[in-house]
Amino acid sequence: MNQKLHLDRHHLIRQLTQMLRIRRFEEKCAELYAQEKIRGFLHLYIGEEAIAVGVMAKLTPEDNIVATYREHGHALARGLSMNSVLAEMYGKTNGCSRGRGGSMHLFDKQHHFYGGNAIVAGGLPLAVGLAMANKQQHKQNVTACFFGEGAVAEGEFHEAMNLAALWKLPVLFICENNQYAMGTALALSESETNIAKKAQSYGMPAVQVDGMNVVDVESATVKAIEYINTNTSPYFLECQTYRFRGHSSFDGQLYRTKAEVKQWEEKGPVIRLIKWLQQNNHFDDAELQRIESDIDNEISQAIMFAEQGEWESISDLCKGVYTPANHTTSISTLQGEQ
Amino acid sequence: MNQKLHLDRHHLIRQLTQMLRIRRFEEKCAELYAQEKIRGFLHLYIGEEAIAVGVMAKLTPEDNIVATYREHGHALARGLSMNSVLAEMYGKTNGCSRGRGGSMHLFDKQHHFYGGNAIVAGGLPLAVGLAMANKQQHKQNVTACFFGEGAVAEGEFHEAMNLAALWKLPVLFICENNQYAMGTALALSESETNIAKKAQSYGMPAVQVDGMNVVDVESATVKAIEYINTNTSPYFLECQTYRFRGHSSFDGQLYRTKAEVKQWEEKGPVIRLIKWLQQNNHFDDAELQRIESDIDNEISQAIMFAEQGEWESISDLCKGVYTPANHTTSISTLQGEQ
Amino acid sequence: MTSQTLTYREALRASIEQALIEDDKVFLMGEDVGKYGGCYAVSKGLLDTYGAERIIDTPLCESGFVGVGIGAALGGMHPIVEIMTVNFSLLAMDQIINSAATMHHMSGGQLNVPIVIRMACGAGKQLAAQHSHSWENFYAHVPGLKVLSPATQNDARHMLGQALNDPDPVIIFEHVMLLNESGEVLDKPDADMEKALVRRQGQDISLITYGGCLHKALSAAEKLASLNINAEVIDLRCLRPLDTATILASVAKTHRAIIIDEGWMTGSIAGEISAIIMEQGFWFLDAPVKRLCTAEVPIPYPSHLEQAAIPQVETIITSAQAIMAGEQ
Amino acid sequence: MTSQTLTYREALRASIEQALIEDDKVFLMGEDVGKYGGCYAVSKGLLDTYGAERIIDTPLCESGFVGVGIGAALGGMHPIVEIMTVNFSLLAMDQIINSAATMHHMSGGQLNVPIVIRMACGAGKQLAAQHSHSWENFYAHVPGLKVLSPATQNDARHMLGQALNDPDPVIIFEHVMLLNESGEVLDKPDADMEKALVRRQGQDISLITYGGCLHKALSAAEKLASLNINAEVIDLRCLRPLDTATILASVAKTHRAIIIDEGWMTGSIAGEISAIIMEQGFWFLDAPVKRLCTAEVPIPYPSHLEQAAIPQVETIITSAQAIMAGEQ
Ligand SMILES: Cc1ncc(C[n+]2csc(CCOP(=O)(O)OP(=O)(O)O)c2C)c(N)n1
Ligand SMILES: Cc1ncc(C[n+]2csc(CCOP(=O)(O)OP(=O)(O)O)c2C)c(N)n1
Ligand SMILES: [Mg+2]
Ligand SMILES: [Mg+2]
Repeated sequence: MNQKLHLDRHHLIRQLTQMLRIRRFEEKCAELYAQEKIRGFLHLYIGEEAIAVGVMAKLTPEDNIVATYREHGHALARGLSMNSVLAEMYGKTNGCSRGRGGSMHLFDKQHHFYGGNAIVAGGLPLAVGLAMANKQQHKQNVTACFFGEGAVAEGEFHEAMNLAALWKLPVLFICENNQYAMGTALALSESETNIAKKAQSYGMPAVQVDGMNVVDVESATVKAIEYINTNTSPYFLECQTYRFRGHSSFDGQLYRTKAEVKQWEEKGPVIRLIKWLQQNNHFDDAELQRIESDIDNEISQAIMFAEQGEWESISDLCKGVYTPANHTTSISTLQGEQ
Repeated sequence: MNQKLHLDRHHLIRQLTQMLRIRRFEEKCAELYAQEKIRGFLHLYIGEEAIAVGVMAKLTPEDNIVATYREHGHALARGLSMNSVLAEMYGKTNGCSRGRGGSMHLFDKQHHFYGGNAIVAGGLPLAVGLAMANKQQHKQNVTACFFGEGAVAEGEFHEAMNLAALWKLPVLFICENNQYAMGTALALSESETNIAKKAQSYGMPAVQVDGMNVVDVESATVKAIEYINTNTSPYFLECQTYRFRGHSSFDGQLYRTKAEVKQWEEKGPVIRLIKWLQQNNHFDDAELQRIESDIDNEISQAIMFAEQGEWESISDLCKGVYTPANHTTSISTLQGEQ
Repeated sequence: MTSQTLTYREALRASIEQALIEDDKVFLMGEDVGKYGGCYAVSKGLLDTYGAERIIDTPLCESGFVGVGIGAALGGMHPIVEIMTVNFSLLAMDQIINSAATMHHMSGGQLNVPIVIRMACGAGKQLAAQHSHSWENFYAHVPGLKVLSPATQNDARHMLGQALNDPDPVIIFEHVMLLNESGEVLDKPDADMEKALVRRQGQDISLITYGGCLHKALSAAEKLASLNINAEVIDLRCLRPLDTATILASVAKTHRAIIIDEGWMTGSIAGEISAIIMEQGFWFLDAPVKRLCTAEVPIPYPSHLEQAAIPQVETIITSAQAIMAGEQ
Repeated sequence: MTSQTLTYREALRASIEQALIEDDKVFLMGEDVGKYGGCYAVSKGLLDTYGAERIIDTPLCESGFVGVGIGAALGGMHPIVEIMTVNFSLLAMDQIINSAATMHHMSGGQLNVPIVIRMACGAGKQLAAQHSHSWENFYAHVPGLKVLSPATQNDARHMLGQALNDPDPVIIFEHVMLLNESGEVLDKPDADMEKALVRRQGQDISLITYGGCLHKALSAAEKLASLNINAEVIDLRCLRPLDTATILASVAKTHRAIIIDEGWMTGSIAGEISAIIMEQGFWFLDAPVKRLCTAEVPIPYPSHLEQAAIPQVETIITSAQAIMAGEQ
């Protein structure tokens, strides 16, 4: 494992806990979806947890995050409460977006979590703009922009990369290369399948990272942020990973073999870190049990919170289309309890 | 000068004649614009003639051309009659687009000249599609796509490059890098100013060519077409050139110095070829005079043709929005005499 | 005339398959139409039968592959281009409106663009504010385009073929809530693709609608019948050009109309039809024409809010009753 | 109240300059707004005074820089983003409609997007089918957006400031044929930006219009006066939200209306207004509301065809006369 970081046992266990929280939470979400508590699309991050957890560990509270429709893990890793995330997926007013957004549109202004974008590549220009705002206001913060490798073919990727590099804006681009865009393998969508190399063609430093290794992701993030802050310029991480589940709620997965999935599952970020801890850090089953049961409790709490949440009154249907006259961005008036 | 081609005197003089035709024609167009015979925008190609002339010399009648709003030169070099081009700029029914399009929308189906596109980068996906149609119909033809370096920043550039390379389509991309997009210098619009290098990032062969040297352009085109035909894959030419006139009808040219313009004018494609011929080919002034006076006559003819053209009747205003019921693409019914 | 029962999805697939069989210039291109089988499983299985040359999975680049389809059409092919949903079609709008719709005209009639663009549309699946909209009106506004909205299985089965026979660009909207619905499919289209149809005869009031709202209007009409209100239901079918004659003939008979449209009201197709009736049917009217459209809010995620936002059978019934009772 | 005479262009420039002076969170971003001075010279000179940090020349990438503007607004800035013309805005439509218009709602009211997007629009310069259109209706359709159409120099001078004071995304349409026109500019706006204004009082017929057609309606009204027809002219000013009250008050008085709109008729804003009058003003009407819009053709290049395609003073006059004469 990468040793560039001074990683104490405590920190590694914290990272494991974060990944497990996401894993168990989403496993439960799949059940809740089957029970029709959660509706719409459900894009699970299972298998990719190391990326969000590795990157978030190195962001400050003032840094911005832009993510996609596959963002439950990012929201939890960023510190949104499991309560507010699950309540959002229930569509209740105590959800992080007051229930208006659902699974694909998690937002939290206090956590600088700018969603939750369901247009592939749509978040990239927004991230570049957030970074521009920081630069113009002389705030030394990074804007972390997560997106899948499928977004690379979109024109908005090209336009955002060029603007970020041309204007030297503090953006950390994180491409979560899970090999497929829905059913389309990378080789069927890019003439050049080395995404980091594509990023370099904009004159931006870019590296490929083992996205199944939380420590590698974290150390790559350290370097990236260092570079961004010293050069106020963008930096690009291509994290190689894999989605263990289907693309969304319904997916026959005709486009890949069970064997391929199994192969990647064995490299899974959670199991891998557990093994490593067990070998090197006197990490015993009892401790793992404690972590798991804490997570179980947190999840049960979240379910109760979501179940107890209120439905928005139909009379308020058209509320929140425009900012209320008073102008104060109306978290108080519109956003639910956390 | 580049010797890779076996260029006989006859051919070089033909190329000079083509460039001069475009030059004199457009000089006249500027006058006619001042006289308000031509209206709308007028984007002159003056200074860039070597590119269209060099490339067109190597295309077959079955090859396709896609150009921009700066396409008078391409139309003439392709073989559209000066009559039909000028009549189009007058807006007369004997114009190549029946007067409906004007300067920015020259079309000629018989010449496989697909316009005349006034949306920057809008022509690139069309060219890729035309190439796809040829490949699917097993026609061994090239689709030549001309565009300015300003188009490179557009998402459609990125999408078209990737699709052409990914699907191995016979497209010849010709970037006319005249250093400016309206008033925006390349360095202000691209983080990577080597356009050929950008093209290579899609896994496509790309070279930089002296766009002020018609022989260089022609020999680069020979190589390109050879490659495209043997590999049925795209090829990219970045032709370095310069626009001697303003961007369009009105342009204060605050963004560049007179000295810079002068410098480039001295490298002009026409004057350069004339000098070279005079030095190497017993090319005397009398011969040049003959060429010039032939062109004068052609231009006078074209003006007469355009002046004598008819205006579309207002009662036919909404004609040509949909294809007439009979389905035969209605050149007979709608398009003017050539 | 043989008849069979198919789902809307099966009918769409059959129409694509027939086109592939009958015309070797036809191919299907779009995101995940091949290996994945289509995001809504419409093209499932076609890749195996027709191969990767004719069932083409594209990268994610709506503007790019729609533009490529337009270019291929200029080059003599007859592409069927699928944009997963209308929500993403905004990314391709420049190519559709500035290229496909203008080429024939700008070229003085020399060129034509025989492309068919299919896209899913509509709310009802709790997909929230970036995946649920009905923007048929954006395209119905544009000269040079034709816009179809098959609301029945038989139209789903035959309109694609009619669109492919048209030399100009045609956009077909497929409402996501119809895909699993079964119905009768004949071996002939109900009518010319540009014709509106009276789906139910009536003389008291005209319910004018299209796409995902047709079955709502029909079931409202059934309930109204039991209330002694005999509603006529018009299925527009083609949103550009509009079959004004059929609309006016109905209003001339009923003297009252409600237009039901899943688009947001402001600037909706419903507004256009109301304006047409104002201009050409004003003197027929015994009551102002009413519009039932989607509330002016981005579609919210929760089911109760989503359903509250879009037109419902109940509102059609109460509105019709109010109009018949002379309440405005 | 001081007054001066400015061209529409000068008024726009003054409004941008005032915003730059008063609020250091304001910046102007767009293609060629700096070194070139703006494609229509609106921002000429501003780069020298305010520098490249606040007058930002962008590469050609409409979706990219509009998205960047939206992100900057989310990040606390107040960007003025210029899209050269509405024709190119189709490339940015996804960012405007799927991001800017939805963010506030999707985030449950947490976020807002205080961006102003300016774009030129309209026909009259013989720029043909890819450079001449009026697509205000596309944006006026969308909840979450506000849409302004300054038709006078004073609105050109003050609407930008009003738009910047609004916490939500506002789109401003600047008609190209107005740029060189001079008129009176006051040191105050004529009214709230969302209010329609009666630009000429009359009791016989309401001429309802906006943007590039206002002066046509006014000169038609002048000529009509000499024919003893006293027309009232309504300048909508704000196309979303629409000031329905002002429209209805006028129709309640005149009982007749013509809507003049440079958009294509099908699905136009004119249609929306006709439908609103149908729904809320039907019983006021002595005659059907008429629409004068652009012919359903991509704008052709030749002047005589371009002018024949768009609304003209003459047609307004003859239409008003016909309506007054009771001819339909
Ligand atoms: C512009 C756009 N096109 C298509 C879609 C439909 N869609 C949703 S997710 C997805 C695949 C994206 O793949 P990738 O970017 O690799 O992210 P992943 O789902 O693998 O995390 C597609 C095609 C969309 N949401 N937006
Ligand atoms: C999508 C789009 N954006 C902006 C414009 C306005 N415009 C016309 S030409 C031009 C500059 C293009 O520069 P370049 O591509 O280098 O071609 P050149 O004019 O130098 O030949 C611009 C910005 C347009 N026509 N289309
Ligand atoms: Mg992926
Ligand atoms: Mg250029």
